[in-house]
Amino acid sequence: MNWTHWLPLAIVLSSLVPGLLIFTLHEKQHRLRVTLNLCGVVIKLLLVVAMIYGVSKGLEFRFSLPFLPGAPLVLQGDALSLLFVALSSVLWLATTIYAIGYLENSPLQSRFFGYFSLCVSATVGLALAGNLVSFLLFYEMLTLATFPLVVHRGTPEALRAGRVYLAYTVGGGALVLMGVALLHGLAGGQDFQPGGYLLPAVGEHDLALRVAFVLLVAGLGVKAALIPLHGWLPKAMVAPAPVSALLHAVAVVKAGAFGIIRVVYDVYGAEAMGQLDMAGPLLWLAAATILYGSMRALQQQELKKRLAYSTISQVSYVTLGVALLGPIAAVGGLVHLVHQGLMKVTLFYCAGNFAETLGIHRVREMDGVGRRMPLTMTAFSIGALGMIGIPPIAGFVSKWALGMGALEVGQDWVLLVLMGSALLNAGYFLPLLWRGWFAEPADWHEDNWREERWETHWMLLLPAIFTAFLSVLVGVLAGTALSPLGWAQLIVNREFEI
Amino acid sequence: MTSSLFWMIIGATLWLLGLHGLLTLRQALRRIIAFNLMGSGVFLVMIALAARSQPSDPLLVALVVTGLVVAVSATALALRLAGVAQGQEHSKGQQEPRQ
Amino acid sequence: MTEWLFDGVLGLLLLGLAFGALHGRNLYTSVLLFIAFGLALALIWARLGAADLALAEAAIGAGLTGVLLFTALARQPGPADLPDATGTRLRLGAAAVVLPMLILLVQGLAPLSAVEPRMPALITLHLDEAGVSHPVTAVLLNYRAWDTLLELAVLLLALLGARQLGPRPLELAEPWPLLRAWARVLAPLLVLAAGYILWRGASAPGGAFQAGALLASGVVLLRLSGLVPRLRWSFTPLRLLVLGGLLVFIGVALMTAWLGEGWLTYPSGAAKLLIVLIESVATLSIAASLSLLVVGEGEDVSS
Amino acid sequence: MNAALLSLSLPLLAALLLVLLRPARSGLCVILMSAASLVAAAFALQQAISLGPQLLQIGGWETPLAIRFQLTPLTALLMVFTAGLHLLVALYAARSPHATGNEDYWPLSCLLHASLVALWLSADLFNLYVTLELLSLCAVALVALAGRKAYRPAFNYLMLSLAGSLAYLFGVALFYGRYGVLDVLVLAELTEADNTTRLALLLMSVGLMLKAALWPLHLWLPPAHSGAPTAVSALLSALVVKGPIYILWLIWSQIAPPELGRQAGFLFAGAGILALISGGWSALRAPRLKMLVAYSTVAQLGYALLALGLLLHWQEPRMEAALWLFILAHGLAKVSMFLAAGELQRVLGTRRVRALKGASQNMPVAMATFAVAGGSLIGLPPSGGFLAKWLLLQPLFEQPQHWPWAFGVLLGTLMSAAYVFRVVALGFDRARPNPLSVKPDPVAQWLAMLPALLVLSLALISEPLLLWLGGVAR
Repeated sequence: MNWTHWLPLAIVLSSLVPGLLIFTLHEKQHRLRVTLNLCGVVIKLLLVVAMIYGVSKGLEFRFSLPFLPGAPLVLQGDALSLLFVALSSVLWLATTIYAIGYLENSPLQSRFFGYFSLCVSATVGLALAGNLVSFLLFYEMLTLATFPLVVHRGTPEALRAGRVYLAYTVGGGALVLMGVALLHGLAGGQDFQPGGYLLPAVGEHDLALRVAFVLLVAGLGVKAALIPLHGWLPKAMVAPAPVSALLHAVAVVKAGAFGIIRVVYDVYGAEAMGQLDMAGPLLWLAAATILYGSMRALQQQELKKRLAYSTISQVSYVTLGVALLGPIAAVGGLVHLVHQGLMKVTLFYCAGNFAETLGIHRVREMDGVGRRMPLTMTAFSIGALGMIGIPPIAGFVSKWALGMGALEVGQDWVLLVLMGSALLNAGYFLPLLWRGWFAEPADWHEDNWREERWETHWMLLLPAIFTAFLSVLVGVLAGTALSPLGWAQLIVNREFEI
Repeated sequence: MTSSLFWMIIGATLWLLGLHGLLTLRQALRRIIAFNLMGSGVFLVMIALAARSQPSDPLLVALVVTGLVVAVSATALALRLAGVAQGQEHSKGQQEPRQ
Repeated sequence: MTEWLFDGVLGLLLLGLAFGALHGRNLYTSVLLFIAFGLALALIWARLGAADLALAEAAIGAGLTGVLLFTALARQPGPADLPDATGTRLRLGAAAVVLPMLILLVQGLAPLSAVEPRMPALITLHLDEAGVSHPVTAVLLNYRAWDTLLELAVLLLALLGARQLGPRPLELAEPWPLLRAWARVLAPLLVLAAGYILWRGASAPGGAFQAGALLASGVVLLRLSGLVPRLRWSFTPLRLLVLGGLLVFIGVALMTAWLGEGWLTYPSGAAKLLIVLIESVATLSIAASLSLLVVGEGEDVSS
Repeated sequence: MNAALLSLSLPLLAALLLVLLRPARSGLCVILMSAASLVAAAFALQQAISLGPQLLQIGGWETPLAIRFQLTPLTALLMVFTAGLHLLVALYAARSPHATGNEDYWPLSCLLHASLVALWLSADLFNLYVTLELLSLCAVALVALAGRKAYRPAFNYLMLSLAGSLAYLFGVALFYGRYGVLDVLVLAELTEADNTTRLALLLMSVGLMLKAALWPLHLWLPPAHSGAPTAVSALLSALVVKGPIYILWLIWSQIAPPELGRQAGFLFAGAGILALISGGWSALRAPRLKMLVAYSTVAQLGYALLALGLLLHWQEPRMEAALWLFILAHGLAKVSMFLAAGELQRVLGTRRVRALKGASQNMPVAMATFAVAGGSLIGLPPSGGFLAKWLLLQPLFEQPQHWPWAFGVLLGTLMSAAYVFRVVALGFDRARPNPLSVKPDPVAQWLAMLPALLVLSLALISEPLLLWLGGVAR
């Protein structure tokens, strides 16, 4: 009962409690709301730092509460969960600031920020979840907490998008429940452990194990936007920009990918996966999703839609890396979880800025925006180039690792997929950059910030620059131990007992 | 066949007669009568069972007395309900043309 | 042989009356036939050696239910409003469902006539401890007193339910002198009979329900002939009268559970006394509830 | 046992005194009474767990002669459940008089409470019949509180439930005629699988299913439950339909010989799945809010029926815990849902579902209540509904040939999610919000929220709960 016991719970509560408090606030209490938010963010970051320190020192963080018969509610801090927790907390900081700026003097802020905090709490809880049942709990909570954000605008198309989102994610949740229950019947409610715990069951229960895997991947694939379960993501674009950032980079999509990592490595384990030969289909699915997403992105004329499809493609890199079942590929997949988050959130901030400042929604309206908003455009370019995989930006690192991993396990065709996708990325990002920097400025029908000192509201600008800077930094410092790459290396060593 | 069996069968027939009425009839009053017939059918079966021993089984007789009172209470309530429900639909029927 | 003849005729008569009551030409005949059915049933109870039931049926089944049905009939909108019944196709369909059930029931019932019940022996065995010498009363008020208690609650509930539906106008039959005269003579007789039945219920067929029903029919008679004023629910003594039976019964139960051996376990010796007490209060409650159910607290239209 | 008797006689006495004295603050009296009865029931539960199941011979006569009360952890738990729900509803009803119809609501609800407790305790087939009649007359009287528009549904409800009782009584007569006793526990040793027993069980099951509105005999329920006053609908859906289900469980799991149970269980389970689907579908298409909630009751009872069926079909004692958890969770959730629905339709001044547009910003608490209670109906963690579904799924997944049932459960889950979110999503429609007709009452909304919060946290106390229900299974 010492601090290592309570720390995981504290990390979850650090955003849950402010969230619940914010619900009770009146619309007018703007300052108090902001204070609560920022307090929560700062506290969470401090706690996360403390936990990272502890884990690197080899401490055990485990909080457990009796929940279901044979399946307690477990929150634990291991290397993998910390990777995700750190990412979402940092991005939560940025996104909160961004959202405060973005939603300034718009109605129903208490509701928005309340659900926003719940969303992050669910994500963090899901990252720290120590067994499948706890994971399921937070997975469902995430679904419910995100829905009000998707429909926040309350317009008919927002509601339509919300219904689609629910239809997909609630269905997915039900599938996950089935899978979890099935595995629980087979192996009991054990904790996640590096290398998985289902190996003993392989042999007599193969059918059940396969069915459970399909159920779980189908359920998680909904949030991870694997084809053909990706339909909700582009529709959810109607939500406000901070929400899109949340969906794409911080919480939802990542939660799906993270879940797949958990299931493959910490529940089944590489060896069992190999014996059940379930990895192959997953690999194909991921590869197909990568190419499909990029192609669809190429066709989109609406900026946010294009980014959405690019997310569908980029997140599947994580699944791809996992499905390759090789150490190096795993490193690539894990590290891409972080890198893609940083770059994609940058892109969404910038898109939001364009829309807020100049009312730019479609691609061809971007002409010459770089002269009006150079800083935003710079951040955007960094993100875009990173996505394509230009060194030294983060994206390059992960793609390189993925390629090496593919060669290592002898799946050479994956290289072709990677290259093809890189070309497609270039195909849909470079025109944006060209228009932004070199095309003749169009006359933007609205311009909200002419008289300001900054090119736009500083609360909108700073987060973009911050994350762009980070995505360069992690690329440059990839060699050092505490960089995402180093950390992913640590995780993988534990998974594959290297 | 013994006399008790004979009465049991009469009771069963009565019960089914009532059931059939309850299924097919629409007029509230007739449905209430049908329910009462069902009740009498069950009671008849019970008393026929009681009559297997001489003197007849007091337990069953007592049960039937209880059941009878329950039935009459239910009938009274049902009749009042039917009355008001129909009276109200009656008035509705008269109002509709005006609206 | 003659007995068989008697039984057969009676049974077929019963079924005939029942069918007529269901499918009679108009509601009036149905109600009449149903009352006749009640009387036939009372006859059968007597034939099957259930005298208590014969009494109860005669008083409750034929008497009060008859009045209830007629008062309801008076308020029915003419049969024109509602289709008397559904089409013959549905009737035949239902019959096709029901007839096979008859075979099932007979199959289930056939083996029972041979079984020898063991309960009567037990009941007579303990009769001397029960406090009353008449087995049926013993069952009702001692062995299975809990049923009886709950049943009083059922009666009360029917009353409360009926109260929700608001007071109804009560068309008094234009009180022709003959009715009044008869009522004047009949009512006291009914009261006497009720008292007698209650008192002998301890040793022979009879008891609270039959007595209560008789009393109620007396009250109803007087009420219908306008000889007693309307019964007001807001009048506390009346409510006390209605609730008295239950209150005393529960009181006894609680006392026996608290001070005595257990829930509704009468202390030996006092059994007779308690039973008589409960029965007499219950009789009044039953009479009050039944008469309220039948004539309600409606305004008299004529006066 | 005395605690149990106290918990039984308190509401009965309270009802009589309320009728007799007509105090001004009936609501307060009922709240105090039900709280006291709750405490007594809790004591009874504690006794039943520490001393094990107890039997009381009423009147002190020997076994086949006397009616018997049996106090097991299950019955005690159900008593706690009844008293607790009655307390919660009474709190709400005392706060908002519009939910009760008129003053007579109070004694009637007390009588309902008493008759349910009598039903849980009784171990005698005929006594159970009397309590059933008590229950249905009480329910009808309560429905009639709603005034004219409810008379026709009340009448149909009365007719059907009386027919059901008579079918049940016929079965009782057959049992007595065949075995010469009425006591459940004695019958449990005697029964054999012959024609008479089969027929008796058939008649009783049909009657009880009719009274409990189990599919396909459910058609009377939606009009009756949606027509009643708000507090009454809550009581009916949460408590009244559970009584017949308890008796159904009693006769099948205790009295019926196992081989008959195996045959019947399959039918029950199938009916359960169909109830889930058809009820969910009707709820999805219901135009009125309370109608939707009422249909969701039909659907949710399908879970209970499924659990009962599989319990009999495989003689699988673990299903018992699932069955009773479904009953408890559904009761709590449904109370919240009906109270929230009543509050919404009072404030919005219309009964249509479509009127809920924008309710999430006008009446956030009521909407949240609806959502939380719905979450339990869907079976989202950590609600009680989730716990129950989890227990139901565990045995299902053990052999691959049982997986189709799990698919049925999945279907039911999606159905209930569909109709719950149909309402919740409307609440977020900010484009054309529906104006309020009267000022919302936050306290009442929070009182409606209370049971929802309880059911939400039910899974967190799963261990003691399962311990008691495990005591049932033993």
